[in-house]
Amino acid sequence: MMSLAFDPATDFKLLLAVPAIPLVGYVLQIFLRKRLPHGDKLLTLGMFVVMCLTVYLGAKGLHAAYAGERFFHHSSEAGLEFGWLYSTGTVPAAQNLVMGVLYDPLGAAMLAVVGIVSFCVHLFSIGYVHGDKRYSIFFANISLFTFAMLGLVLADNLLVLFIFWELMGAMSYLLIGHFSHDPGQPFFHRWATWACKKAFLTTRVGDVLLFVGIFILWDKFHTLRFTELWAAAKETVAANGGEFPTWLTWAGLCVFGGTVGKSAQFPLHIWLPDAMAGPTPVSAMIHAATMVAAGVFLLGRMYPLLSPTVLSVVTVVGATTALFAATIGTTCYDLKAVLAYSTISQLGFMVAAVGLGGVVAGMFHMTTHAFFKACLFLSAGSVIHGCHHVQDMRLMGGLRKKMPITFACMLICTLAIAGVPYFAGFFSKDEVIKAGFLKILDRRTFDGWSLYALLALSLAAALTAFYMFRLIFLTFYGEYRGNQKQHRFSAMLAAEGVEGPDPNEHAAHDDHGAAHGAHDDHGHAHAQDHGHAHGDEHGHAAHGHAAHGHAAHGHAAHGHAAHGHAKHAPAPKVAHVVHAEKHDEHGGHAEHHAHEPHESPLVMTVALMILGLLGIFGGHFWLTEPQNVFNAHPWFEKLVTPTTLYGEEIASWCAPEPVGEAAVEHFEHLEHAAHLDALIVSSIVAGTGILLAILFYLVWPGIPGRIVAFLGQAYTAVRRKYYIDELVDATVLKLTWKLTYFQKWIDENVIDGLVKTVGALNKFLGVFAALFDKIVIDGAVNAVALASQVFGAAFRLVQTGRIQQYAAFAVGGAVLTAAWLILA
Amino acid sequence: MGLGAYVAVSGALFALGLIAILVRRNVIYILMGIEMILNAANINFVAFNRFGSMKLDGQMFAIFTIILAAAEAAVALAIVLNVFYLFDSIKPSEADLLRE
Amino acid sequence: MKEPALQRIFYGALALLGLCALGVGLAKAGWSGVAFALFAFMTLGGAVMCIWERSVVRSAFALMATFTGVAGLFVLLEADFLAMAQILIYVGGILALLLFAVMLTPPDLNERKLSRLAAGALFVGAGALYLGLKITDTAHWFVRGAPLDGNVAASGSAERIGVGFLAAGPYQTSAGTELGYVVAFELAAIVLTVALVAAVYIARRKPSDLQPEEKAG
Amino acid sequence: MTEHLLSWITFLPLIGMGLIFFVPSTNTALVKTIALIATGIPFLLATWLYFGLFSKTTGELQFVERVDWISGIQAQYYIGIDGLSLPLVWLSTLLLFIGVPASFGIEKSQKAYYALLMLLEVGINGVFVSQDYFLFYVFWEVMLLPMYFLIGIWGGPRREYAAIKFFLYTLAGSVLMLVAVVALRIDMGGIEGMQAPFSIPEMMAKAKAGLLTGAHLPFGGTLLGMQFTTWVFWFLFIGFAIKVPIVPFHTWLPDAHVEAPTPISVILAGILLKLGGYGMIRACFPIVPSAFHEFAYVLGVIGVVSIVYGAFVALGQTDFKRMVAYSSVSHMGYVLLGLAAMTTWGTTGAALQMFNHGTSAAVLFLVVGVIYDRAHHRDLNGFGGLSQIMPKYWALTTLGFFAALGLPGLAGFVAEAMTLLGAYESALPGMKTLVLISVIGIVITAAFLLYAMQRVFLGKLNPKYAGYKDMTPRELLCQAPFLFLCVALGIFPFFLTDVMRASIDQWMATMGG
Repeated sequence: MMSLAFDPATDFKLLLAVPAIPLVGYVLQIFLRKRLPHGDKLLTLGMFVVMCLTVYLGAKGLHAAYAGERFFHHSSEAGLEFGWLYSTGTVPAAQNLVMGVLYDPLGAAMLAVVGIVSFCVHLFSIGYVHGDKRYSIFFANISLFTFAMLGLVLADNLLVLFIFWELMGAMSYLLIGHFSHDPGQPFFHRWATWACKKAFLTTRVGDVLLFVGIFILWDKFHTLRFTELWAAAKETVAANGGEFPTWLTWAGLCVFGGTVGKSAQFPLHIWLPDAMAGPTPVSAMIHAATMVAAGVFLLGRMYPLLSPTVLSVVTVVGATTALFAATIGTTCYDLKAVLAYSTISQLGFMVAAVGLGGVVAGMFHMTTHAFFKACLFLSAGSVIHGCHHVQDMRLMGGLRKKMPITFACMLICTLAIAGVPYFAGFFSKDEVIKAGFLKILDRRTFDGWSLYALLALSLAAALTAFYMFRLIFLTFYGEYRGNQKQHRFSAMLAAEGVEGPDPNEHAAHDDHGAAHGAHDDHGHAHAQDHGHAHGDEHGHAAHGHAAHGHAAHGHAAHGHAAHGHAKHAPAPKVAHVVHAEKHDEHGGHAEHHAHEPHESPLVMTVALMILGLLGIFGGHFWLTEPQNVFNAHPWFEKLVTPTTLYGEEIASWCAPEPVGEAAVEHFEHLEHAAHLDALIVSSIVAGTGILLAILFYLVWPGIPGRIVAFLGQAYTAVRRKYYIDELVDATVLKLTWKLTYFQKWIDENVIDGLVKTVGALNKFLGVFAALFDKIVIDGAVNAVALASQVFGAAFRLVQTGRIQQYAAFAVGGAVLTAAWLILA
Repeated sequence: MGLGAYVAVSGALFALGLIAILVRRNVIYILMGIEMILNAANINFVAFNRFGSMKLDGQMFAIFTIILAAAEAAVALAIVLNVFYLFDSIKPSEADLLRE
Repeated sequence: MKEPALQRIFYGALALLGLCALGVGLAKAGWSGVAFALFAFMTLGGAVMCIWERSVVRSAFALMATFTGVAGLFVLLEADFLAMAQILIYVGGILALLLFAVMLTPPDLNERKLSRLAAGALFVGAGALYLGLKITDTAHWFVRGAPLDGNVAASGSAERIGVGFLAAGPYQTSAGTELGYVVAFELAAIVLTVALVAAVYIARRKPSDLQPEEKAG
Repeated sequence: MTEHLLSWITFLPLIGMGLIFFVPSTNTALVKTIALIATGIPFLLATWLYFGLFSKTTGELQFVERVDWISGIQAQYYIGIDGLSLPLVWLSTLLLFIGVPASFGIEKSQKAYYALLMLLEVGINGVFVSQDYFLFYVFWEVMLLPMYFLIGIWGGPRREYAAIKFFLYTLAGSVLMLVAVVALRIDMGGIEGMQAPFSIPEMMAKAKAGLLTGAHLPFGGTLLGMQFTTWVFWFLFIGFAIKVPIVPFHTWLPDAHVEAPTPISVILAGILLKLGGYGMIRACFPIVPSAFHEFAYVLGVIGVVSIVYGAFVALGQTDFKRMVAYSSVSHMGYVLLGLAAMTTWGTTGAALQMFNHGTSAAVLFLVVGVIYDRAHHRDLNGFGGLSQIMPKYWALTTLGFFAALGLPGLAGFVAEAMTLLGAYESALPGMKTLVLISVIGIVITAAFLLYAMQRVFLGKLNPKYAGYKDMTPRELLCQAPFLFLCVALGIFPFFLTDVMRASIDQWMATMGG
C-alpha cells in the first residue's frame, strides 16, 4: 500500500509524467502510425495510466484535506524549476520566466477530472471513430489536446497557462476541422471547413485580451507566478488604501476576456455551437468537459486579482449567458446543439458563481459538470452512432428499449444536470445558488447585479431541467421516427434547413464577408417555415404550410425520398442526415437507410458507465451518509476552500472571515438561511422544469406547437439564436473586411501615391518631363504606369531613352543643386 | 562695362542654348543649342580671364573649347546623318533605342 | 494666331529690345557701352531668333549673328585672337557644316510647337533668372583688371597665345610669369584629328550596316 | 584555423563560385554538388562556431580579424561576431545550404544560378560579420547584385519589373546609407588620434562618449536646422527600413516575392529582410543613440503600423505568395516595436523575431513553392480540399501556419511575447497604447492564415487537382529543418536567448537605455 502522504521528490516526477504520457503518445502516433497498428489502444492504455496517476495523486490531496492539512505544493520543493526564456539560473527570475508545477487542491481536482474524462473519451473513440479515414490523426490530436489540458492545470504561471491555453485552441481547431478533410460526410465536411476557423478566431479574440492582461500584470508585478501574483495584488490593494487600482481592474477585465472567449460566454459564445462540427468525442472532451472549463479554471486561479467591479461584470456576463443559452437550448432539434447550448449555459453558471464570490462553488460545478456533460455528449455520440449519424431528434424517439445502457447513462446525467437531489449536479448547482443567496441576503454585500444573477440563474436552472428532459423524451420516448416516416422527415428537414447553422449560408458569409443581403431573405424563409414544421413534430402530417423557400424544395425531395433512396434526393440538406459511407460497415447500402438503431459496442458503453457513475457520485459519495445528503459537505468543499486555494492570508483578504461572536453567529445564520433558500429554490426550479417537460412532451404533445404559434416572432428570434451570428457578421466581420479592403486599397493606391510623391521629387527634378510627356503620346501611357506601378514607374518615366528629356533632368538637377548650394 | 554684364550675357546665352536643346524637336537644333552653350562658356572664360589674372588660362580654355566644338560639330553631324538614315527622321524623340 | 502676325510681333519686339539695349549701354558707359550692347544684342538676339525660327536654315543664319556677336565681345575683352578664331571656326566652319547637315536632311516646318517653346522658355528662363539673381546677390567677384574703358592692351593676345602654345613650361614675360601650354596644344591637335577621322568614318558607313534589328527583321 | 574561421565561413562560397565557373555548363550534377559543398561547409563551420567555440558569457566581439585594407581612406578588413550576429550567421548559412537542394527544380542556366547563389551568401555573411562600415557597405552592395539577377533571370512572368523595383528601392536605401556613412567617416576622421574611422565599434564608443556630433564636418553639427545625428539617423534608418521592409517602404517586397523563384523567396524572406533589422541594431541605433531616443516613439508607431497594416493587407490578398509576403511585413513590424521599446525583453524579442521569422517565413515560402510547382498558379481561391490528397503537405503547412501566427510552443510566440511584454513595460510614454493596438495584428494574422488554410486545404476538393502527388522527399527535407527549428526554439528558446543575452546587455548599455 502506497502512502497517501505527498512526497515532493517522487510525486512531482509522477506529475510530470502525467502530461508526458499523452505527449509521447502523440509523437509516436504521428511518426510511427503506419508501424503502430494498435496505436489507438496503446494510447488509451496510456490514458488509463494517466487516469490512475491523476486519481492517485488526487487522492493524496483528499487525504491531506481530510487530515486538515493544507495541500499546496510547488515543484520548487523538489528542485524542479525550468527557466524558459533563458536557461535556468543565468538571469534573475524577474527577467526570466521560470516554469514550475503547481499542485494545489484545485489543480488536483481538475487534474483527476481531466484524467478520467480523457480516458473515457479515448475509450469511447475507439468505438466511435472506428473506420474513419483519419483515425490515427484523430487519436494523435486528441492526445496532444489532453497533454495541453493537463499542462494547463499544472501550470504555476500565467504565461505557461496561456501557452497551454493556446495550444488547446490549436488542437481544438484541428479537431473541429476533423471532418473538413473527409468529403465522405458532406454536411460535416462543409460545416467543419469554416467552423474550425470560426472557433479559433473567436477564442483568439479572448486570448488576445488575456494576453493584454498578462502584459499589464507583468508590467506592474514583474512576475506571473500565481502565488506571487496573489500576494502582489494584496500588497497593491493595501498600498492603495484598500481600493483596487484602475489598472488592476483593467487587467482583471482582460483576463476575464480570456475566459469569455474560451468558456464561450456571451458575446463570444458563437463558436461553441459551431464547434459541434467536430466528432462527438471531441465535443465531449474539448467543448464540454475540459477546454471550455479552462476559462473557469483561470478565473479560479486569478480570483484574488479580480476587483469588485470585475466581479460584477463576471456575474452579469455569466448569469446572462446562462439564461440566454438555456432559452436557445429549448428550441434546438439537433441533439448536439442542445448539449452545446446547455454547456454554454452551465459555463455561465460557473462564471456567475465566481462572480458572486463563490469561487469554490464555481470550481465545484466545473468538476461535476465535466463528468455529466462528458457523459451526456458521449451518450449523444452513442445515440448518433446507433442511429447511423442522424442527429436530428425528430428522427429519433423510442430509443429507450433499443439502447438501454445509453439511455440509462443519459438519464442519470440528465438528472444530474437538472439538479435533482442525490445526483452530482445537485450538489454543485446548489452551491452556486447558495453563493448568490449569501450575497444578496447580507445587506453589506447586496447589489442589484447579484439579484439579477440569482434570478437569471434560477430561471436558467428551470430551463435546463426542461430542455434536458425534452431531449430525453424526444430521443428515447415515443415511437422511433427515423424509420417508417423517413420521407416525411426528410421533407421536414429540408423545410427546416436551419438545424445547426446552415453551412451554405455561413460559408457564404465567410467567404465574401461583404454585403450579403440575399442571404438574409434566405434566413427569413427558413425561420418562418420552421414554426410550421415544429408543430408537426409528433406525427401530424405536414400540411400545406411549406409554401415558400426551402419548403417547396423539401416537397420536391419528398417524392424521391419516398423510395428510400435518400442518396438520390436532390435536396443537398437531406444528405447530411444520411451518412452513406458509414452504412457499408453495417453490411448495408445507402439505400438501407431505414434500418434499426442499435446499442453501441462495449468500448463505448463502458466509458458511458464510468461517467454515469460519476454523474451520480461525482458530486458527493452519499452512500456513506444517504440520510444527510442535504447538509452534506461534498468532497470538493473539503478539498478546495479559499484557504487551501490561496492560502490563509489571501483568502482572509478576499473573503474576510467574520470577527467577533455576534458576527460569527450572524454569518452562520446567514449561511444557514442561504443554504436553505438555495435548496428550496433549486428543488423547485428543477421540479418545475422536469414537470413542464413531462407535460409538454409526454402528456400533451400539442402544446409546444401552440406556444410557438403564440410566441410568433419572439420564438423565431430565439430559434435563430437571437441573430447574434448575423449581428457579428454584419458588424465585426463586415467592419474587418471593410478595413481590409480599405487598407488594401491604400496599399495599392495611396502608398503608390506616396512613392509617387517620391516620384514627385523626381518630377520636381524634371518638371519638364511631366510637361513634355503630356504632349508626347507616350506620356499618357507613362502616366498610367506612374499611377499603377510604384517606384519603378517613376524611374521608368525617366528612362525614356530620349536625350532631350535626359537633358531636361540634367538641367533641373543642376538648377536644384545650384539653388541648394546658394541657399545653404 | 564690368564683369557682371559679361556674365549676364553669358548666362542668358546659356539659358537660350538650353531652351534650344529642350524645346526644338530636331537634332540640328540640339547641335545649335550646344554651340550656344559652348559660346556662353567661352564668354565666361574670356571675361574672367580679362577681369581676373590677366594671364592666358581663360583664353587657352576658350581656344580649346572652340577646337573641341569644331570636332564635336563634325562628329555630331556625322551622327545626325546616320540617325537620319536609321530612323528616317531627325526627331530626337524617335531615336529612343537607348530605352530598350 | 497667324504666322506672319506672330513673326511681326516677334521681330518688332526684338528690335525694340535691341534699341533699348543700345540706349541703356549708352547711358551706362558711353560708346564702349554701346559697343557692348550691340554685340550682346547680336549674341542674344541671334540666339532667340535661332530658337524662334521654324526653318532650320534661317535658324542657322541667326546663329551666325550669335557667333559674330560673341566674337565682338571677345574683341571688347581684348581677346582679338580668339575673336578671329571664333569667326573663322564658328562662322566659317561649324556653321557651314550645320548648313550641310540642314541640306542633307528634309525640312520639317511643323516641328516647332509654341507650347513647348513657351514652356521651355518659362521654366528655363525662370530658373536662369532665379539663379542669376541669386548669384548677383551672393557672388563676390575678385576683379583685378581694370574695367574696360577704351584702353586697348598694349600687346596683342595673338602673340601671347602663340608663344604660350609653344612653351613647354613656365616662362617669363614682361607681364609676369606665363605658363606653357604645349601639351594642351598637342592634345587639341590629336583630338581634332581623331574626331575628324571618326566623323568621316561614321558618315561614310553604309546605311544598310546600321539598320536596327526590328527594321531588318 | 579558428582564428580565421569567420573569413572561411564568409568566403568559402566564393571558392565554390570560382570552381563552378570551371565546370562545363552541361555538367549540372557537378555544379549542384559543388554548390552543396560550398554552402554546406560554411554551415557546418557556423554550427561548430555556434555550439562549440562561441563564448556566451561575454558581450564583446569574438573571432575578430582586423587588418588594414584600404589605407587611403583608413578602411579596415575588420570582422567579428557577437551574440547578435552569430544566430543570424548560422541561420543564413543554413538557409543558403537548404536553398541549394530547394533549387534543384530550376532548369534555366544552372551554372550561373548557383554561382550567383554563392555570391549572395558571401554578401549576406559578410554583412553579418563586418565591423567596419566600409566593409559593411561593400558587402551590402555585393549582396544586392546577385539578388537582382536571381529575381530578374529566374523569376516569374513579371520578373524584370520586380527585379528593377527591388534593385531601385534597395539602391535608394543604399545611397542614403552611403551618404550617412561618408558623413560619419568624415566626422570620425576629425577626432584626434582616430586610427580606424570606419570601425563600427569605434563609432559606437565615440557616440557613447558624445563625440560623434558632426563637429568635424564642413557645416558643423547642424544642417538645415537639424542635428547631424538626426540626419544620420534617418538616412541610415530609411536605408535599413527599406530592406526590412517597413511600411511605407514595403511595396517592393510583394512584387519581388511573387516573381522570385521559390528558393530565392525563401532566402529573401528568411535572411535578407533580417539584414535590415540587423543593420538597425548594429549600425544605426547605437551610432546615433541620441537621435534614436528622440525618435523611439516614432519607430514604435511605424512598427505597429507595419504589424497591423501588414496583417490587414495580407487578409485582403488572393495570391498565396503575396499574402505570405505581407505577413512578412507584419511580422517584421515586431522587430521595430521591440527595438523602439528599449527594454531588454523588447530587444531580445526583436532579435528573436528576426531569427524565428527567418524559419517560419522560410517554411511558408517553401509551402507556397510546393503548390506552385504543381498548379503553376497561386490563386488562393483556385484551390480547395488539398488536405484530402496531400495530407503530409497539409500537416507541414499547418505547423508552419501555426508557427507564423504565433502559437505558443512554436518559435514565433516566444518572440512575439517577449517583444510585446518588453514593449509594454517600456518607460517610453505611449508605448502601452501601441502594444494594445498591435495585438489587433495577432488576431488578424490568425485570420488570414486560417482563411488561407480554409481556402486551400479544406472544403471541397477541386477535381482539377485530384491527381496531385503529396510532397516529395526532397521538399520534405527542405522544410524539415525549419519546422524543427520552429518547434525546438518554441520549446527551448534559450538556445537563442542565452547566446544573445550578454551582447544585448552590452548593446543596451551602449544605447544608454
